[in-house]
Amino acid sequence: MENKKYSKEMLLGMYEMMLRIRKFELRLTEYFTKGMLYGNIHTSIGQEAVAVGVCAALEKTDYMTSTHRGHGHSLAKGARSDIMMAELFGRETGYCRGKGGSMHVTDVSLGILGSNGIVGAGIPIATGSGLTSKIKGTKEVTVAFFGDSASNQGTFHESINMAAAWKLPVVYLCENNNYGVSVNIHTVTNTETIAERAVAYNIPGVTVDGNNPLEVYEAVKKAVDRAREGKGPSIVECMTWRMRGHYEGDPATYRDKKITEEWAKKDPIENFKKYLIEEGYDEKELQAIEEAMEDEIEAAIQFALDSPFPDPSEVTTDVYACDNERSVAR
Amino acid sequence: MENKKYSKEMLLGMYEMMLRIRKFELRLTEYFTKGMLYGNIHTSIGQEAVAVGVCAALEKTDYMTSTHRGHGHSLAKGARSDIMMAELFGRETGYCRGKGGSMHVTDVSLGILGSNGIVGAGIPIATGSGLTSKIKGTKEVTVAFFGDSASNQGTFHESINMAAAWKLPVVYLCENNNYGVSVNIHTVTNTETIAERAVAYNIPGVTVDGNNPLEVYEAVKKAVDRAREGKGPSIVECMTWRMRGHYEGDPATYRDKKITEEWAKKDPIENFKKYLIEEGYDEKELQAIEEAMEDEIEAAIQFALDSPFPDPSEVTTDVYACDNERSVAR
Amino acid sequence: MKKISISAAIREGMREEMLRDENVIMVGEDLGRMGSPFAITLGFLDEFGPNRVIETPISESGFTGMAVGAAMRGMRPVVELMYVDFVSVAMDPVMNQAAKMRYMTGGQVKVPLVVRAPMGSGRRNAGQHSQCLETLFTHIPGLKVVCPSTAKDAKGLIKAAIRDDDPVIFLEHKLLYARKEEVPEEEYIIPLGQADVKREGKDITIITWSRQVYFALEAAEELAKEGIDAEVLDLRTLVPLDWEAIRKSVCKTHNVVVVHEGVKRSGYGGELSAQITEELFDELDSPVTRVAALNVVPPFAPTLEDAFFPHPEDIVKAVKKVLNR
Amino acid sequence: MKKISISAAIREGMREEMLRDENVIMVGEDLGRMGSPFAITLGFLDEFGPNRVIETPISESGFTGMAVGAAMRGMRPVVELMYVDFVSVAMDPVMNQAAKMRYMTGGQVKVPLVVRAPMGSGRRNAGQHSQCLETLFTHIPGLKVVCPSTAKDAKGLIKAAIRDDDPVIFLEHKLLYARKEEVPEEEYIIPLGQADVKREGKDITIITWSRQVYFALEAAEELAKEGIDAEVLDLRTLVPLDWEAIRKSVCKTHNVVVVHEGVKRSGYGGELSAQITEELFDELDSPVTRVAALNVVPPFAPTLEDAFFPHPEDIVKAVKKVLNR
Ligand SMILES: Cc1ncc(C[n+]2csc(CCOP(=O)(O)OP(=O)(O)O)c2C)c(N)n1
Ligand SMILES: Cc1ncc(C[n+]2csc(CCOP(=O)(O)OP(=O)(O)O)c2C)c(N)n1
Ligand SMILES: [Mg+2]
Ligand SMILES: [Mg+2]
Repeated sequence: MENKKYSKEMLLGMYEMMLRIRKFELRLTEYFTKGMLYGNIHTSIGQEAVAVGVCAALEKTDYMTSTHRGHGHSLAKGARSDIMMAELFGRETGYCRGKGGSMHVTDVSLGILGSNGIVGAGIPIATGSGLTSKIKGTKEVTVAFFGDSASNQGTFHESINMAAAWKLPVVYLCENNNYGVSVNIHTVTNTETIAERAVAYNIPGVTVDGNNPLEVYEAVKKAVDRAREGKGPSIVECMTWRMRGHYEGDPATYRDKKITEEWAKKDPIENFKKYLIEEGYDEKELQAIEEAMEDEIEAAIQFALDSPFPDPSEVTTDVYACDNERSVAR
Repeated sequence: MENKKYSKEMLLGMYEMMLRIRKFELRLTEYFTKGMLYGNIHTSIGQEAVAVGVCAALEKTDYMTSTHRGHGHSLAKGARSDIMMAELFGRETGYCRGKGGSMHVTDVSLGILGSNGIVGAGIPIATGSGLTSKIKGTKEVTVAFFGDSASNQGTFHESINMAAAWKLPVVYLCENNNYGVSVNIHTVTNTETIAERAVAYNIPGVTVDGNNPLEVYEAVKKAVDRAREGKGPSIVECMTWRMRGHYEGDPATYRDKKITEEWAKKDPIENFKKYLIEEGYDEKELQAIEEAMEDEIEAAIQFALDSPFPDPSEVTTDVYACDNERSVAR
Repeated sequence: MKKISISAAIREGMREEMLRDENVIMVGEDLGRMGSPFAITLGFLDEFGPNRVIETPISESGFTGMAVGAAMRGMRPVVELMYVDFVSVAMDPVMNQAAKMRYMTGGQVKVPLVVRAPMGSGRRNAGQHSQCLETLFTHIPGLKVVCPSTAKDAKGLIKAAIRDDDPVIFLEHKLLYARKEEVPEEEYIIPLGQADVKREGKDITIITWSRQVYFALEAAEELAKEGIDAEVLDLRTLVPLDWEAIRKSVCKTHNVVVVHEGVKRSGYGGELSAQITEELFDELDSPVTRVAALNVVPPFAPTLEDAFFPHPEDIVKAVKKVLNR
Repeated sequence: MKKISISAAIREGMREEMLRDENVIMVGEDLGRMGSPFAITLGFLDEFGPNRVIETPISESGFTGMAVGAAMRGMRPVVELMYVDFVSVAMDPVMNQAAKMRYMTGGQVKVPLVVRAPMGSGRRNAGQHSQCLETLFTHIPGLKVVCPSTAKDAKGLIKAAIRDDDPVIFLEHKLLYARKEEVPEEEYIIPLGQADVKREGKDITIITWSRQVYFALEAAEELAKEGIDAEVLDLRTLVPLDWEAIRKSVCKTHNVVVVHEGVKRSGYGGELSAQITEELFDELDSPVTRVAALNVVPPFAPTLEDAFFPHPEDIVKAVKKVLNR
């Protein structure tokens, strides 16, 4: 019954993680509608296979930078759903003690060097992490997540150029969901894919099915190995689709219904479940995983809701690491 | 005696223009050494064939943006040596009435949309000029001059991406002199050429001998025609060498003597003169051109030195086009 | 008079200018089918076509610089930065190109560019989506800076900004967009550089702009109950500054509180305080006092964000302190 | 004590820190064989190798952001922007990343980054190469801002900046680099946030920093001839601000002139003026007065540039006006 290539642990782990992300974000949409969630909420519903496939190819000690659409990345890299949920609800028990919210989830101890509210800003930060590993002679690889449209930011070009010239251990991971908010990438870019831009830096670039976690895993694994061996960076582009609006509240009417329906058939979780069943996994076992995730996220919600908001006096802490009080005072 | 392909007027015009630039800049080096020229002076000595070849392929009504190393571009596009010299000497008779200096020579009526002190900043400006032509449905082409190292700025990427997506009539003209100040481009970039980056935008990219004005002309002509026909932008890369330091005062010790000596043999003006003589042009005629240029530049120097500095009261004019006085006052 | 929202007022003003002058174009992200996230350009693509509504990639530096080039060629681009915080990735075209081009070319060139951007705190958008950055722009000679507070002002000022031959930074408060207010039916312009007394008073002058105008008015009502008659001066334009209006008001009330939503340190409030102190020292019965955001990063949690930027009660408190009440 | 130039002092300070802590790295353009245009990193490549001296492409946004990432991983990068004016192309990593990262992560992360940049007018470098931009940085919470004026201060402060766990903007005046001054032989640090009285006086306090310290001292000598005894307070660090030093001096002299080379509008001088007025109103015999550059773009021609930014005679004039002399 065991797949030749992938262990049960890995496959079910992927399934579990995709469900964790999905259920986490579905609850977000619910609480957003209730008016109980603040700020902008960008879900990655439909894109879970990317985060999960990528992080499956990483070691615990590896690093990544994320984006505004980062819940999945952080969960897949090991973030706890309850602490993250608390952060999204602005509670003092959250990853950033309520100061960051959805776009700033960070846990350096897990290698999560921050989500980011500025499109393209995580790419140089990841590059700096790669530089650090190179300087230190350590073996961590860093993944820079970014969207298709972020590839039109100058930081994409500047960062990859440096990483290529210096053979930094970085994987530039493009989640291509075809849109930057309402703008179809093909109306503002002249190439078929983002990965083909790799030629401009003389590095490898591949485009894979981003709704298949195993295909993502394979491509990223190759890029990670290459990076770890000191051979430099790669671009890996994962074709995917966000099944909801850009952020909650966006009806996404700018997208063609037909294409949306086509992609609905490619739901990464449903398809992976089918695949697992085909591979001989027990549906009940899968059901149990789903229920466990349901429970975990319910608990996460409860944890968040039970947690207090930060005390207003916290507004002036954490601005500076040294001499904070004086530096904030005037 | 007339070359089959190029008219006498064109060939001698190119020769004259290269000499105009050379003599203009040689006098700059002289006055800089005397301490009579202010600010940073970046000469293009050795690179004249690029400016001349490019502008030969342009109509009067075409536009261009230049760089910190822009004297040659502006002269080749039609700027007067005396008014430009006056500007470089900070005189009120200069193109910018002494307010801009070497890095800001501009004459919109000649299509010179400004030199620029910020590396890479002219590239989007040229793109905006191209956008304007497209919107208006007029036929001007705009050339964006930039150096090899400027191609590592984000603006390079962002601009060419837009121009490619929208088929803007812009030629991205890279003067590759192999160095950004002291940094060899190959230590900070992973591709052999800059032109091959064109693949990332799915547009043509060519690399030519930038010390041969005719080769530059041919390549640019093709790109200009293409742009004028509405087929979009191109990258043209001209391989060349600055025969002096990055700016006056820079001994350029970071460059290998041997390579410098090799390039000395490729002096674009000497070689073009040889070519003209081979083509049957009269040495005396060429001599006369050289003397005329010598005289022109001498007159330019005199014009500059005879011109007054702007009155200190001019310091507060020209900041705003409307309501200047009030907007400057407080 | 009709009642429309501030976002509709800005849209109307821009539309009128687009109809009037074919050189007016819109440049920015998501301006097309989506009509921009705050619906400011809704319908423009259909009405004016893709040649006048340039929907860009996420390349702020590139497209703002592109707009500078277009402006130098005679266009009148209106650039939208989706949030003013993103000027961080478009700073060069704004501060070193648009602002300086005219001067550096000795007055040869005009750059009739408008950069519009939503700004402001209160929407729980956290550190990189909640700043008020008007002060940065006021520190860059060559830029004009406009911060309207009402629908009428927003419409009149955006039209003036578009017609102005200089680069104008036009800052719209996100939490004001939905406010509905009366706007004249007929065409009108509000010239840049004219402040507006939003409430007359004789005891103290509250100088402010953008959303804080409403907080100041609320505070004034509160103060009125305690017999303090506050004048609320809405600057509307920070550069050029309507000094005459300030002088007049200060000479009447002899007490000044400056209120802004951006952080206090090196905020424009300091500039105003300094000017008033330097030039009207003898008119002052009390030191000019500032009410502004704390010198911290915009926080996410509502408890923190509410403590971060000024609210009406902070203004009331400051006024009372100034007046020793 | 030895006499060395300010550029040598900064070089020495950085070299000592590189020797002390292997996490200190240099990042920027032309830092290698050229040793940077102002020779600040001369010899570093040979001594520390390319792993510690990262000579970058012209990609300010990219390499400054890269330095932020490295800092988050425990390195202590010292980034050089070749001229502070170029922060326009590195504004996002400075203002939205480095400055805010600690706060947005709830204190999880430190960003021990130094961004060094030459600044200042007087070298006829025109509009895009002559600005003083310290005020912009002071308006961004999360950044510290240092502007040394002497070799001794520069060395002690660059060492403190490198050891500091926060992002520090370290601004060096181009026209001070060559000044030779005495510097202690032994190791020392000058903590951030300590002002220094560069000249004691009892009649008026001149608050300033960077090159204007020398202009203020010249002015003070001139004023002394006319019987006016000016105190010159060199802030050295703008954030954190040494308020105690200001308070002390103001309470002694009761008159204040603030002098800076950057443009006046929304300059840090306004901030200081406002604070002093708000908190020390009753100590003041005269309104705090500012001497600063005109609200224009840095011009090229010497006649214009000299009229653009303050010179000693401007300070003398301002002081006399304040003191009614
Ligand atoms: C510099 C900057 N510009 C614009 C935005 C607003 N914005 C947030 S997400 C987004 C679209 C990003 O598209 P893409 O990179 O494809 O990622 P996706 O949202 O599709 O995951 C935009 C325009 C921003 N946050 N930062
Ligand atoms: C944004 C910016 N960064 C750095 C500089 C300083 N600088 C001026 S010219 C130059 C080198 C440019 O190299 P390249 O583009 O190859 O042009 P070249 O000088 O060789 O003609 C540098 C680093 C600048 N002016 N602007
Ligand atoms: Mg996308
Ligand atoms: Mg070069």
